[in-house]
Amino acid sequence: MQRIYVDNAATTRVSKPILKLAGDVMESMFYNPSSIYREAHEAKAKIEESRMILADILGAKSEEIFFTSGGTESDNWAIKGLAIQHEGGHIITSMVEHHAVLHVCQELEKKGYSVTYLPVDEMGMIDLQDLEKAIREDTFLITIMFANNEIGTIQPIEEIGRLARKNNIVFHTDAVQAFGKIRIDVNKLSIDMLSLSAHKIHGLKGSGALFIRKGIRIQPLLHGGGQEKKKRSGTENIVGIVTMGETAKLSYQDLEEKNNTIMMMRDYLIDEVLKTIPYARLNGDATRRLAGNVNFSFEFIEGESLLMLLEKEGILASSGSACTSGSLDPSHVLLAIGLPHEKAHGSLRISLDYEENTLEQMDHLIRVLPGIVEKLRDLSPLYEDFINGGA
Amino acid sequence: MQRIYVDNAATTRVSKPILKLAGDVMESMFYNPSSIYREAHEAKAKIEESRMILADILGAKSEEIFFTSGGTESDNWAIKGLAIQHEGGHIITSMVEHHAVLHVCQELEKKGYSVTYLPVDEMGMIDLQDLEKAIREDTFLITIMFANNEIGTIQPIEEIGRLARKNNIVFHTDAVQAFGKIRIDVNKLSIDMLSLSAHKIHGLKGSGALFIRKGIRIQPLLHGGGQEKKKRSGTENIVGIVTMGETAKLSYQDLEEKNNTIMMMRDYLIDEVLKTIPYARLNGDATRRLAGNVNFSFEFIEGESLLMLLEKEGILASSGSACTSGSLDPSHVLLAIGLPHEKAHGSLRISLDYEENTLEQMDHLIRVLPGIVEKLRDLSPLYEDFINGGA
Amino acid sequence: MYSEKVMDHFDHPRNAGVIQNADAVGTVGNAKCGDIMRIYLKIEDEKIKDVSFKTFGCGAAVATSSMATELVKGKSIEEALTITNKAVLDALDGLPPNKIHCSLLAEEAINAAIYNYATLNHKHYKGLREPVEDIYEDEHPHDALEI
Amino acid sequence: MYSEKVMDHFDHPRNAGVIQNADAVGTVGNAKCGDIMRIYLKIEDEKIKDVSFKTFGCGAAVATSSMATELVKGKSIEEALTITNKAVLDALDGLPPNKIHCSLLAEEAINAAIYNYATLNHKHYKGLREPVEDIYEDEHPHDALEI
Ligand SMILES: Cc1ncc(COP(=O)(O)O)c(C=O)c1O
Ligand SMILES: Cc1ncc(COP(=O)(O)O)c(C=O)c1O
Repeated sequence: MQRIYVDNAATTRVSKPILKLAGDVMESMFYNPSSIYREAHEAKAKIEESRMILADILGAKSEEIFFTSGGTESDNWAIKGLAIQHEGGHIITSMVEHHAVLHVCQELEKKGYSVTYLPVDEMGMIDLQDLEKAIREDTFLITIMFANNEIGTIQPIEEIGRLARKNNIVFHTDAVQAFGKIRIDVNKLSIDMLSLSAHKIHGLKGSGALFIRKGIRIQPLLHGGGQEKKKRSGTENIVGIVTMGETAKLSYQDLEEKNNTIMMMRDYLIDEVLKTIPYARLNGDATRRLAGNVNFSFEFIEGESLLMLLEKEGILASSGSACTSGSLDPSHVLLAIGLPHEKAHGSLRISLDYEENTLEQMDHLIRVLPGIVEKLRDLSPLYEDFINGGA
Repeated sequence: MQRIYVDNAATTRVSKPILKLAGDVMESMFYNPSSIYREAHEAKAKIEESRMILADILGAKSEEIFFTSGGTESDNWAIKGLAIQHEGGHIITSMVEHHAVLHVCQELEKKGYSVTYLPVDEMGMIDLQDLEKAIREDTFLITIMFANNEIGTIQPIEEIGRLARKNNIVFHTDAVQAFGKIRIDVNKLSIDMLSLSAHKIHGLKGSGALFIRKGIRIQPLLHGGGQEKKKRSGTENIVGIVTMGETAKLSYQDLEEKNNTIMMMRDYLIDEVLKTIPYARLNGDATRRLAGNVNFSFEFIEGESLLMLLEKEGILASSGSACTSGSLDPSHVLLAIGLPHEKAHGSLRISLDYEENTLEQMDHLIRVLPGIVEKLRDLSPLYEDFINGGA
Repeated sequence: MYSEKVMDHFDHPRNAGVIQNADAVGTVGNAKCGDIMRIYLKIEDEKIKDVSFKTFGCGAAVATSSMATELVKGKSIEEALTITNKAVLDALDGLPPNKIHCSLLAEEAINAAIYNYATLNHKHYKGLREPVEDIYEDEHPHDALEI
Repeated sequence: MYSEKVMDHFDHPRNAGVIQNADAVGTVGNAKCGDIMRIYLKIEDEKIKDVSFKTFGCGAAVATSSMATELVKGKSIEEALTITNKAVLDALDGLPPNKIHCSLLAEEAINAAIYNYATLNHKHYKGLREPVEDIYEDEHPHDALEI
């Protein structure tokens, strides 16, 4: 059976041109960019080219882009690297951040920092008034994600940036899910630091970048040979870096057109599913969401079982169920938007991609999903109780 | 003109089988190993296979191997991750460590830790009695590299391990240059943590690993999604990880034979150069050195000029001269073995590799090197003074 | 990740559903943790004549429910009470470490159903325990984050 | 990394070597920093009739020495003293940032040689400075490690 990959928020297929480029660079550009012969300078130049591409996309200067091993390192570096200069200070973040931000903040709390985790409304949006009220004398960082990885909600980044700037607070945003899918201008949005990752946009895992606005000083996370202007040591991952630049460029080509196509698929899927399956809901905002993100909750059933039955139909997706993560609590994001545990457990994330998915695939999904949900409900004691009118 | 790459200690060419494997994995195994469908489990299984290969090579358990973004991250993690639990304690290292260790130690000094930098003898060896004397009540870590990246000197790891064990001190070794070139048994050598990097053995840049002996607890450097048993977050760099295992396996195949071939080339080069070029010396130990490492000092001349003329003859090498690094002090390793600045500036590192180099290349080097050295000496005011009998 | 046996029992759950006129029913787990199991029993002459289940939970939860019902079917009540989570695990060729709790839940569900039968009929059985309210109350896997 | 001009002057240094019976010689830099430049001057009628250099140092050091000698050759002493490191840099189409100090060294070497001439001949020139012992004494690029 044909496999249908609708888990593009987890990671993406390496695209054909990137596969080719990676092969070429791997073969011909293995040199250490710090060496002094011609081949090494060429490798170095390729890295600088990639840096320039990312800078151009973000409206940044090329010397403001630093390459890392991925989104997680970028988030860790931005937050810890700044925090070290503000011993015991205050950070504002949200309850729906990725763990790469959330767990760093929790670590810092253990070390004596204070952190405000802003709540979100049922759409997953923070409240700007909450944010403004949370600002303290000693607030040195606001770190709020650009777009959520589970429910796709896009935060009011420009307004957050403006508030941060007004209060002289550094603003970091985890744009791992937004980069390549939303046009971003770090100046217009007053972003001071921004994390991105290549593997979410058809690049390679293990490659990311951190934009650090000139004038913002953060401590290195990795000390050593002094690469990346001494801010991020380690022999440069040339293949990862060069392909990241290229894949970013490709992502932003005809972005609006691509997004329209994806949104059309997304909205078709959402409409049909909500029409045909009872006791189903869409999590997140209907419009202020990533073009490719769909997140449903189906009452009375559990996510992992749902995924397993979907896989039998060739559909590869993900869920915010605790069972898929081996922990007991389901997704902190779904809890934060107010879902009760049992609904959070019954969530299904379908993340679409322009290169990967087709309308036919949506039709297949729409065809098989009702039966699967019904099958699991037939097995569910919660549904039995519901039908019998009480727990 | 044919280019002769003799800078294999800086990085290595990605080998044919690794190129092929990387291409295959990139194309077919892009899935996120944390996902729950079959393809993701297969990716996960490949990662575990690679972990097992590394563990087997080191005589370790597979759950003691953690994947990182390279040697630099492994060094940083091992040292900082342990240090955080020993606030203000004492570390013993050597003066000839790679900057990924040295600069981390210097950072920790700024934070109130004390560090003893053991001196080395003119061969680059630490003195075990020095080490024993340096041990204090509050010494929590001994971090001494396995083999030096500049002069190839191999430290008495087994004895260091024994001393550390006897004194209940954690022993970390930076084995980035030794791994794949020397057989290593972490139990026989009493090693508690060991850093390695893939790109030094024909793998990819941006991939490394840290062995952490069971029972040794270190804090994560990167917090987030909880990958690598929650010790090292970040979506796994599957291509880097899988190729690292394979390239490690290939490196250790017929190791002794390969080392004999390399040593034969190495010793031929050393003998001929010292025979034909006056005022030249071999830095490091004649025998207790990496099979592929050659490090000369040529008096009265400077390393970068030397490299530039060598490149004109197609030879790509490196130097410990400050001019190649853009700083003023030449290599801390060459200074540590007692070279005066001017000799340190005139150093040349030639690092050989079994797959990369041939005896004919050595002949070419032996043919062109004397003329190049002579040309630079003719230009050198230091040589002029020497010939005229005084400065 | 799951054994073939687990997949088989997930794909084709044995004894799924409701027994009309059941002699006993027991429900364990809670929605917070993502697993709820309900066991129905039909009992004759102190023997489990019929058994069925309903489960809200992951693949392992469904498979362990299914296997547990298979293991107790036809057994005497006292025999059924000796079936441990280990027996369910073994019969399924094991579970991934983070799914072991599902097999515990199955053991608890059988116990709870028999407890219900015992209560309704004023009987006492060796090995019968009062069902726990929340079998996870002492587990906090999220705290295991730091090494 | 180096411009074509730099590479040309490195590959084919102009005025390399010693002038026998030179009227003046100046040496600057030190081995610690890895750059030493020595300039020989032949002077007639307050004009630099001939000039040569010897340099221990990197490619940029050799090229700047070579270019500096070209720039002062035939010039009057006073003119030669007005030649700045900027002029040398420009003539070479620039240098990488971490090599700028080489051009400073060339300027210093010319100055030192002229200073030697002035001392030997009890002369004074506008713009002539006493040579510095170690032109790097205030620089500590290694401290620049932290961001
Ligand atoms: C919002 C967000 N932040 C951070 C990350 C971590 O990025 P990486 O996997 O490159 O470490 C991810 C994805 O895993 C993400 O979705
Ligand atoms: C001894 C030693 N340690 C650490 C490193 C750093 O490794 P990586 O380049 O993978 O960060 C290197 C090489 O660069 C090395 O030679």
